[in-house]
Amino acid sequence: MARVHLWASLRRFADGLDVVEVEAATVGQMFDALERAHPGLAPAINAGLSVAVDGEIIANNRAAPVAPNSEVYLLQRLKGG
Amino acid sequence: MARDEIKTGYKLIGTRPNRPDGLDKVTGRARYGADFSLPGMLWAAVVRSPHAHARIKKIDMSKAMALAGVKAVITRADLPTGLTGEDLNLQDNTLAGDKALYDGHAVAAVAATSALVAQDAARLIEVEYEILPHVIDVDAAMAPQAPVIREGVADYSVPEGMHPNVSRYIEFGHGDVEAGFAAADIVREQTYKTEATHQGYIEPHACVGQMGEDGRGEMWVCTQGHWYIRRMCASVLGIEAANLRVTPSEIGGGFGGKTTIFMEPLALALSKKAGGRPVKLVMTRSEVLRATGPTASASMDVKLGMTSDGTITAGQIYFRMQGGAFPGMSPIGEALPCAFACYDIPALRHEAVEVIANRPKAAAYRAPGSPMAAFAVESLVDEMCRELKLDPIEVRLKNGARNGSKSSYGPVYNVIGLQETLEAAKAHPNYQIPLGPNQGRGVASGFWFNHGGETSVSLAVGEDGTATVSVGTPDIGGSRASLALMVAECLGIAYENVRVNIVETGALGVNEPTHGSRATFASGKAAVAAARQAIAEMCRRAAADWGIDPEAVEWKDGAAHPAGPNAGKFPPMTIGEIGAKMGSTGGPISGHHEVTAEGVGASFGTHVVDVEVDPETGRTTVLRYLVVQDAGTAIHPAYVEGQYQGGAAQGIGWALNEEYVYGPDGRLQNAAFLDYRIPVASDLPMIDTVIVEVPNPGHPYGVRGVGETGITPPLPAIAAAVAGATGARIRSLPLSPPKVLAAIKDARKG
Amino acid sequence: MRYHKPTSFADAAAIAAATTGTLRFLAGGTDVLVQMRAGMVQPDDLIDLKHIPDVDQIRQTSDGGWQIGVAVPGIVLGAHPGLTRDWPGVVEGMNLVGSTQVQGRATLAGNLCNGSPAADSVPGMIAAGARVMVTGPNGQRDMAVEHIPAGPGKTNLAKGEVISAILLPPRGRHGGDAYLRFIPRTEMDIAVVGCAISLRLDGDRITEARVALGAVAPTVILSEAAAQAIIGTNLNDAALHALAQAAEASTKPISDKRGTVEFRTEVAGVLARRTAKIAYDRAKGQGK
Amino acid sequence: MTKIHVTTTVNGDPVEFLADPRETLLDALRNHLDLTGTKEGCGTGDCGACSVTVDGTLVCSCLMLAAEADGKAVETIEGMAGEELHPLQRKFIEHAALQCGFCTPGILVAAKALLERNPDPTDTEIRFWLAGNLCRCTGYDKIIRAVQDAAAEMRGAA
Repeated sequence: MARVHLWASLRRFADGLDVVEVEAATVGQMFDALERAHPGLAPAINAGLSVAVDGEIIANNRAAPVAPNSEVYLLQRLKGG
Repeated sequence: MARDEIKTGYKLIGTRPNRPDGLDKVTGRARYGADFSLPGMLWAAVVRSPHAHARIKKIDMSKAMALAGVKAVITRADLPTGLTGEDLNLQDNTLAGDKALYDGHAVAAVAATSALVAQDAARLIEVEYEILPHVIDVDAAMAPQAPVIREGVADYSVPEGMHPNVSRYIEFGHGDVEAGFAAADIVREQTYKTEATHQGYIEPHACVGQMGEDGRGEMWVCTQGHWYIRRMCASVLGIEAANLRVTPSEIGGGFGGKTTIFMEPLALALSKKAGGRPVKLVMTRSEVLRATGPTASASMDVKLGMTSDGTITAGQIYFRMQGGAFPGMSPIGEALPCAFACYDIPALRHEAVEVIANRPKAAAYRAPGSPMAAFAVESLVDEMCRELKLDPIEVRLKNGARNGSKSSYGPVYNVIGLQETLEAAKAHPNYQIPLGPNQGRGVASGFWFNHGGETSVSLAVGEDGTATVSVGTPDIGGSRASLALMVAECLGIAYENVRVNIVETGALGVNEPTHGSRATFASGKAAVAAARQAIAEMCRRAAADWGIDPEAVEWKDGAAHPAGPNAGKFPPMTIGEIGAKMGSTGGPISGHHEVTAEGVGASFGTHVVDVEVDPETGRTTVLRYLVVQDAGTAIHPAYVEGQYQGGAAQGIGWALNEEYVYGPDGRLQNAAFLDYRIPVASDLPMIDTVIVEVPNPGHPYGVRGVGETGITPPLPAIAAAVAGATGARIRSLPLSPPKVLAAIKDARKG
Repeated sequence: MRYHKPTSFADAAAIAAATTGTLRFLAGGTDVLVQMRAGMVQPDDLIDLKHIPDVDQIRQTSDGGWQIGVAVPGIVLGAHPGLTRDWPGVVEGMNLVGSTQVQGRATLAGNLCNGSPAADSVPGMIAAGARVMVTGPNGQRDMAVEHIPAGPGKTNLAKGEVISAILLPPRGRHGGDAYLRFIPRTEMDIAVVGCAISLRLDGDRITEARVALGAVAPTVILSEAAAQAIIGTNLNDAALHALAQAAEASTKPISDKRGTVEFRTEVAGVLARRTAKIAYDRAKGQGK
Repeated sequence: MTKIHVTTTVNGDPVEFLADPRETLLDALRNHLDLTGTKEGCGTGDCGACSVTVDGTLVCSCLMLAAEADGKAVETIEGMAGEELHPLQRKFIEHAALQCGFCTPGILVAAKALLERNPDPTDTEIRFWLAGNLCRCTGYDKIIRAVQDAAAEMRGAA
């Protein structure tokens, strides 16, 4: 199970959990699993998220691989000036 | 993720050839947004609200319509209804609906046979307003008594019980912050404020738009991202994206401010209403300052714990930012992760709210959010260094992020160059120069994520062995030169034999704008991939000609070679020879690459500034300035230096004199370059640069973006230098002379 | 808008007297065009004075003073050796107006008639005791420069009247003048405070002085108290202190986007001290 | 509205056009004469992007009426290069003294006017002469170096 770390202000949409464990082989599957487990997270996911998978930033790629023991951090969608 | 092996010993990368667009730009031939005209073209002018917040009761266009030469007048009633979310926000900002939300908000637009007639007609449009209470200041906008600007702006993230003007909320962190503070020798907490500033590009927004009654249109526009223009205009006007063809002009500066639309749909809507005649719309400087996106203003609480040897034990921030009258525009989502990005701190807590206010819809501005965050955090670090009598570079070396550090916002830093920038700053002669009376030195570091993004690039080999590269990222600071260098390096041909064109929306897949310091990184990465694809095809052509296996062919120095003695003995076949024959060997040779580019390398920089403050007037003079920044690899070092220097100059302006000044009526008082004071040539010293190169493993040539980090450190560095010169710590920007003089007097009183 | 190109001041005054709409005179145009551009003023009649003979001339008068045409731009003023020798403070005030490009157009007369309390050239002219020749429908008169501004954007010129020349008095012996302004940047800003001082020495002792302060009241102030603070002194520290105090006391500033009351008041004193020293040194150095 | 017939010389060529009395020289250059190398950055004389010379004097073309150009000789960026680039133009490219390039025509016209008056300016003199030419991209560093290098080359050539 990949461990997905939610930022603090997302936790109230996930029953107060700061880490949600999901079965996922890709970032896209991870988002879908998160949303199934905690529908309250849907607006945040739909607003666009970046993630860090095992330390590496994935700005916007649903196909990026997630390993069974990956540590995933959700991040605000990053862009710039 | 597969990593390219970083090569060194380049032939072309790292050299400083003339930029391909230089000749056009020094002769006046380069065509910018307002330089384009079409037969039968009309000119547009926009009617704007003189009130910060007002209900629009009536718009009487009859006198304007009666003026000879007027061909079309539009109001919000001419735009489609039913939009939601950000599309509705964009439409609301393009033309006000029921309410004008800020001074300068567009209310109506007119097209006429000349610019003067259009302006005369705009003055004849009579708008009846009911003035409503307004709020400008970020903290005032969320105070209990603040007028509610718009209902329902809060998104999912806002906890219940907050003021209706609060539109977003973020909180994250790690570690035990309270335990961290308990372990510190000193814990300090301060509040910092920064005013809104404008990107201040010298070219006002300009476009020519044409749209027929069938909803098919074309646009010529100065923009950082023409696919964004296409998508946003299509949304606002209710047309299909494919029916709008957008061609970018040369762009006279953007810095983030030209990544969105402000008035472009008006030109199209006016054109349609005027029977399809093209319409030119050029903003005045006053319109640019009043009605395009400045950056957010910010109010920020920072708390840090430090041991007496300078170890930072914990940090906590609470940022409040307003990004104008529309939600989602302040950079809280960037400011928070940037705030402690330069440090490896065991316990951190980040919290931010965004609030709306009666100001123009903010846009991105160079490293959005990072300069404000740095002003708050780096200022407090500096205050604590001075209190503990510690060297500010040593404290940053001790606490600074390094390879393998877990970043303040989650990911682990792979290969980064912050420590190298600190060491280079420490070793630079500027850091040793003795200071005179009323002089002070400031140090600060800065960070930007850098960005990849959606990227589509195409490359075609010419019959003479030259290469044409089509990219979708408008060239703001010399990216055509750096892209040509990378492609030429890859193909093994002369720099002059590669031409890079910025092409229109019909010619490539969707490209994100030139933003996030991504043009040289992402378009470069894709261009190299496209070049490699073309090389593979050229190797196949050579192999077929030689009758050997394509795997037995290698590419070097601009030619296909047999890969070894076993491959056979054939003289090299050059790109020119392959190109000359390509029609008879299988057809045109090209390469394409489409990707959402990942593998960005984080960017860090460290600045050192010396200032002198006139103790009798509070005026600050920048004596010398040093920028040290990690470029990854500097493809064209002159334009890397240019980004460092330009970023520093903008940061200096933000620190010293730039600010949006509002009157009690909520109207912008300094909507001109006269009083919106960007640095002039005589304000600045030479800006010394050191390019640190810690190659980014996520790019074939090691590129990190270089565009943004440079604006970040000047804000805290200059405040620190002024504190050193005067003994007065000023925690709100700008450090305008009246503020500095008052602080000096307060400091003297003790 | 009607654009007029009269060839005499009498004709200009006649056109001005006859018009019933909004009227502007055009010399350098660096204020009028900005106001037109901003929509602050839409003139019905614009009278270009540059086709009147000799408006671009600087000439020494028979008494040793100077007559400056209303269309002489700053860059010509600054390049005039005689004027720069006699009235460096007047010239440096004018030369601080705007950029090099603006210097190619902007004029003393325009800067004065624009009526800005922050006009950089006006304190210098007032300190110098400059007068202007005014042509109106009823002929000519002359007025002291300090009597021209009536308040922000307003002058005391009557309908139909136009300034037809600037008159600087003879410098005389042992005199010196200077102008300093405070701006946040190094260039391109409107003065937050301006100060011009003209003085005359007898040996080390100041015998005459005029102190003018800009941007600290609705019109440029000619401070008699500040002048008295240094007359009779050799500009020692006590005199400088008294000058600063008198300058501060004579201000009636406002707080606006460019500065606060407190700041303007204090900096008026600072600039008065600094300006006086320069004028004093120039007076000492004169005739060397 | 009655238009004014203006006869003038631009970059040595005699030209005539009809101008609205409210139109500026900048408007006329860009919209009547198709000389779009002269830029409008502010329209208020604060940015210098519209710099041209009129009878040899450096001015902002946004602060001068088109009608005032009657009988004058106007020089714009388009007239700066002959068969070869002016040394300033060449040095600006070589020194990477431009990024977006929008301010560049005005700065080149202003710098040329400076070097004609003062062939050997100090850095400070260049900075104050160019203070009315805003550049938001470069921080001015490379601009100053390019002007110095061009001045040195022109002195050597003279």
